[in-house]
Amino acid sequence: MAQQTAAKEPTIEQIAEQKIYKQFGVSDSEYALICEFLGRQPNYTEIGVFSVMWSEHCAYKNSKPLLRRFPTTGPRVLMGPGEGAGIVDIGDNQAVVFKIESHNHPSAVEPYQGAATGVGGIIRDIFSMGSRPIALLNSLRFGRLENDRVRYLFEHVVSGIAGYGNCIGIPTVAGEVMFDESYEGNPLVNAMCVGLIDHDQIQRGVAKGVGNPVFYVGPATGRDGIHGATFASEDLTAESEAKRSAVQVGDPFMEKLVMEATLELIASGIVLGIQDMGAAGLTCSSSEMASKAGNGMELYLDEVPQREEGMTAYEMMLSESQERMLFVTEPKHEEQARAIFARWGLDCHKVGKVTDDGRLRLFHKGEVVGDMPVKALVDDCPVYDKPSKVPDYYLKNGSIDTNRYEQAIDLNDALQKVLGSPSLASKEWVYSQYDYQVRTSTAVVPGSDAAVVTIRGTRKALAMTTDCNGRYVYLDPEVGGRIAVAEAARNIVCSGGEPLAITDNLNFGSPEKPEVFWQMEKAVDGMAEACRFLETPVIGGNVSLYNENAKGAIYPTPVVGMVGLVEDIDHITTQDFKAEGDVIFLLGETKAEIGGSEFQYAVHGLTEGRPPELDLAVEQRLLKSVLGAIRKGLVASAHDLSEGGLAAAIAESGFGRGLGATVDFATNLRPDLALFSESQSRILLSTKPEKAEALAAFLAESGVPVQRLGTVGGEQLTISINGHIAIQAPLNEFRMPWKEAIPCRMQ
Amino acid sequence: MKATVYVTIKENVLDPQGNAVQGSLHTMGFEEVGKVRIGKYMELQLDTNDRAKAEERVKAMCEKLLANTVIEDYRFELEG
Amino acid sequence: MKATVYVTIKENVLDPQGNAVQGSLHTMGFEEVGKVRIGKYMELQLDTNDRAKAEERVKAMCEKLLANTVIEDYRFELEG
Amino acid sequence: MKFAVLVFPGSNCDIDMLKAVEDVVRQPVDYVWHTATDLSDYDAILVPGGFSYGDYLRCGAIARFAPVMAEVRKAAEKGKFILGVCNGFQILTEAGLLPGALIRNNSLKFRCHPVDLRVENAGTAFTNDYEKGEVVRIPIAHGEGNFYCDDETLARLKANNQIVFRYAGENPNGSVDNIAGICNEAGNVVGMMPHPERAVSDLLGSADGARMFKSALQAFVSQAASAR
Ligand SMILES: Nc1ncnc2c1ncn2[C@@H]1O[C@H](COP(=O)(O)OP(=O)(O)O)[C@@H](O)[C@H]1O
Ligand SMILES: [Mg+2]
Repeated sequence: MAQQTAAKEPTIEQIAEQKIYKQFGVSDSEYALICEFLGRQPNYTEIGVFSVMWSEHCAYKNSKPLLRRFPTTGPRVLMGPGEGAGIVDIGDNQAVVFKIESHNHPSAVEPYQGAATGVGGIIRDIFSMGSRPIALLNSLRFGRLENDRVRYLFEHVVSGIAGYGNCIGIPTVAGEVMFDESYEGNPLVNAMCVGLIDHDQIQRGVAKGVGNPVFYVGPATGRDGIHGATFASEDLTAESEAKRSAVQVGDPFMEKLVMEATLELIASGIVLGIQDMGAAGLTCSSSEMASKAGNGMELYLDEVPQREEGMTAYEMMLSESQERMLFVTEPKHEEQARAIFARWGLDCHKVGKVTDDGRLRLFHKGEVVGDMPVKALVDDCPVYDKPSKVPDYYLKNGSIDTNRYEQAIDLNDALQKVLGSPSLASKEWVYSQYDYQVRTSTAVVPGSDAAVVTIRGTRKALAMTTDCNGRYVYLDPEVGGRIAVAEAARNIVCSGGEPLAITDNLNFGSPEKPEVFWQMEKAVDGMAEACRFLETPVIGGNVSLYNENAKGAIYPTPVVGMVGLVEDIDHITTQDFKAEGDVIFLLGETKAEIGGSEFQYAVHGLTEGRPPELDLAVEQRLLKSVLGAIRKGLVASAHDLSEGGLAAAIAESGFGRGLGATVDFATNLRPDLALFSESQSRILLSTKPEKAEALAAFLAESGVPVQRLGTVGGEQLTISINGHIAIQAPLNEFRMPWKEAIPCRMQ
Repeated sequence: MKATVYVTIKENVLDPQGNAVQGSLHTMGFEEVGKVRIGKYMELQLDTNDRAKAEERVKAMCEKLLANTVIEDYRFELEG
Repeated sequence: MKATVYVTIKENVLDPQGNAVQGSLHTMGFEEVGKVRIGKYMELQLDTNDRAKAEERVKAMCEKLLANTVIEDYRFELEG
Repeated sequence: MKFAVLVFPGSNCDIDMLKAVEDVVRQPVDYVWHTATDLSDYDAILVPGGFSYGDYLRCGAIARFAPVMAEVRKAAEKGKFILGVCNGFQILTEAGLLPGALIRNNSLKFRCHPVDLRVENAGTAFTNDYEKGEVVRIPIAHGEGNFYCDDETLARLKANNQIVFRYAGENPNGSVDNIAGICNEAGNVVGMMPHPERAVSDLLGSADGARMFKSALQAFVSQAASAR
């Protein structure tokens, strides 16, 4: 095999003798396997290509056995995991396309660009399916805002997300942000994109038709993000930072051009296969397209547009320069394709050809510089069943009595602390930087349980949310995993939607640690069970491992992105109380469940014990009856009880329109536990007085525990327990700490 | 004393702003324009007379705030 | 030939970015910093040897595109 | 009455603007690509928001050289109705069709939220459906909406009644004299940072912006009547 000349690349022998492959995260046994597949030792380009294709990011070598546990099919699923994004039928020849992806490690190094290119990448996944992106969401985790570096990361991650989404013109409509020491030094930046498509426009990344040309569109390739995929599969260390080549910089305007041109190209019907160049750039897109067609591909690297001089084959194959696409069409359609791109000011470059021999062959400067079996690259990475072990902390937590805390004396003060905790506080500081209204279809803007985006030309709408409470998952991964899915479903239902499916992002520490692998296993089991029960299959997702800092692994954080269908825009519901005199109901049962709660963290400074329990049958009954009530027009507002429990939910419902409330909660629990317990499967509803009877009757019939709590109105928030006032103050005294928590820390 | 700070995007890092300007200069008929790189130019008034000290302080400002050294280079001049 | 263009905000125009940087430098303990003005610094490669011509062309680029003379001043240097 | 919505490669509120015209005044409306060289068919030209050419240098700086802008200039001279919203406003100032410039928000952050606007001039082609002094609710979404002009220009704007909207509550970007929108001397060219096309139905949170499109139709109808 030819060796690239100019560069100071190690020789085939040096790679073998000095075990240079290890720097790329390739183990001895994997190296031996690669030699076997090739029938010889790999050169530098080849080992680079193998290492990225066999990284966790591309091959899921540590997580594949777990991912198989997810339910991935259902009557509405048109395309499950495997392609750029999953697709779900919503009737009338329309479908919704969505996926979530992480950019945690790049964001830790360069938060603005890391977050921006994360958004850019997930948008490409959606439009390369032929789908028009209609909304963006995100899920973010940071350390505590008291830390300077954390504030820097938070500030720039948010502006990076805003910078990209706002410019390309896709509204960022929802998300979540939580702050906890656990994420210090290793923030989580997960971005999700939702698109719409007509059934007959669905595209797959397949290199069809032997002899057909392969085209490259988008900006020139630079030495950006080389080894990004491997980098995403390693711990963050000073060494990995040094190893990192130029940081990828996003160009949202370029992406807008590529997006519009690609959608036009696909609509023209001449595309045989198309895929974006995401992680591992040219390597991954070319080999995956060839693999799906059972074909091979030749790439002529001299034809690849290059931004820098003297780029080697290795660099071009591994570059992660942004906003690039690869597509295959028949030769007779070349001119038409060029004309479409030219209208958007873009060139296409013929950089390869589909072959029938199942090999990825690379030509550069008149030589063959790489020749590898496609199947080995894409399918044959060894999959590992990692050892798993129950962590000590989990065993210890089992015997902690979370009801032992001294009763908080001043419950007003406790509610202020909970509402003023940055994780629970208003996220307006974040979402007011996002253009959440562009395309004028956002019917529910950020600030309610789920966002709702209408579908033009129909009466339908889509509800969408991202959810995960890492503390719960840490304390009990299986229950926490179940709750993440159930909470997402609850948010969708509270907005008037029927849950359709989920995409997930498994953010965990190093799978080499048996305790971490145990967390992964259990969390996946919990999520899978909830998905089966709630009939929300997993249609795609992403895995981000090696999220660690000096203190160890982050909280296990399997983020759930869920989309639901609102059948009629009349069903759209928000969490805000609507009018004075409306009647408030609480659905579900409240138990003494304080483990992992915001109350435990904000008031007692602890995260311990077991998280709240979750009975899926109970959850399902609740969701069905609330959705039924909404569809019958019996509901004025709906808000799920999550972080902060009943007290926080009542306060939050009042903030939107500045409406107080007077409620009395009958319970046998101690007041602090009753108010701040985070028992699951609970929803707060309000309705017009004249509909209260009908709503109560409807709920009683559905078998969900329901309590009439009181009424909306006035400037005070008064919450009594069994007739004794527990919390009472002007609503504004609760609103201020909630509203100011983040802005005042960010000044 | 006055410090003039120049912050430029690193050689191998993509400069979308520079590319966009280059593109439009071409469309406008300025074909002679090759590569364009765009950076920042800052003037800081400093209330100090100690040049050596200023040198050190401005360097610290650049490292900490004025430049993002992950993707940018900087240099500065002192005057007065 | 290479042109270096400096675009700065006019004296009497408010410079929100400059003010913000000044504020943060103070918070960070760089109290000696007085006024901060932030502008743009552009490097253009020019495929020409005719200095007089280049002078005229770069001026045109500045007037038309590189600076908005309602709010900005510009100056440039030619080299090579 | 026929409307044109200009489309630059980076426009992203083009669809919003087009749908607003369709839904509110139900008049014919076309997208017009930035390379177009004839706008003579149209009675009103809407320049939508977005990031015309990426806007990395200055918002609207490059768009001003698009071929279609020469036509916009001609249309303005002929007295046709021209509305620039957000990026459209930035483009019209860069092109010299409106005075002043838009610089970065004083918060240095992009800001997206509803604002209260006071109608200062209810006599323009786009505001005749409002009362002078009326306060309306229309959202903003911009990073560079801080209107600047020198004192002399400001005095002229005031003297000629060219200030169309002012922020009635908090000034979200630091603009001179709380200016949110202005018009040219003739009153046929209006530029504003807030997005009326995003406030055309209760489902979007406010319908106050719809009246700008109604105003244009009314102005057109009465213009046609008086010409007759
Ligand atoms: N990063 C973000 N981007 C956009 N919207 C956000 C973000 N973080 C929170 N929000 C919005 O703020 C509101 C409250 O968020 P959260 O407390 O996580 O809600 P919930 O507990 O109902 O899931 C939601 O409407 C959410 O979409
Ligand atoms: Mg909720």
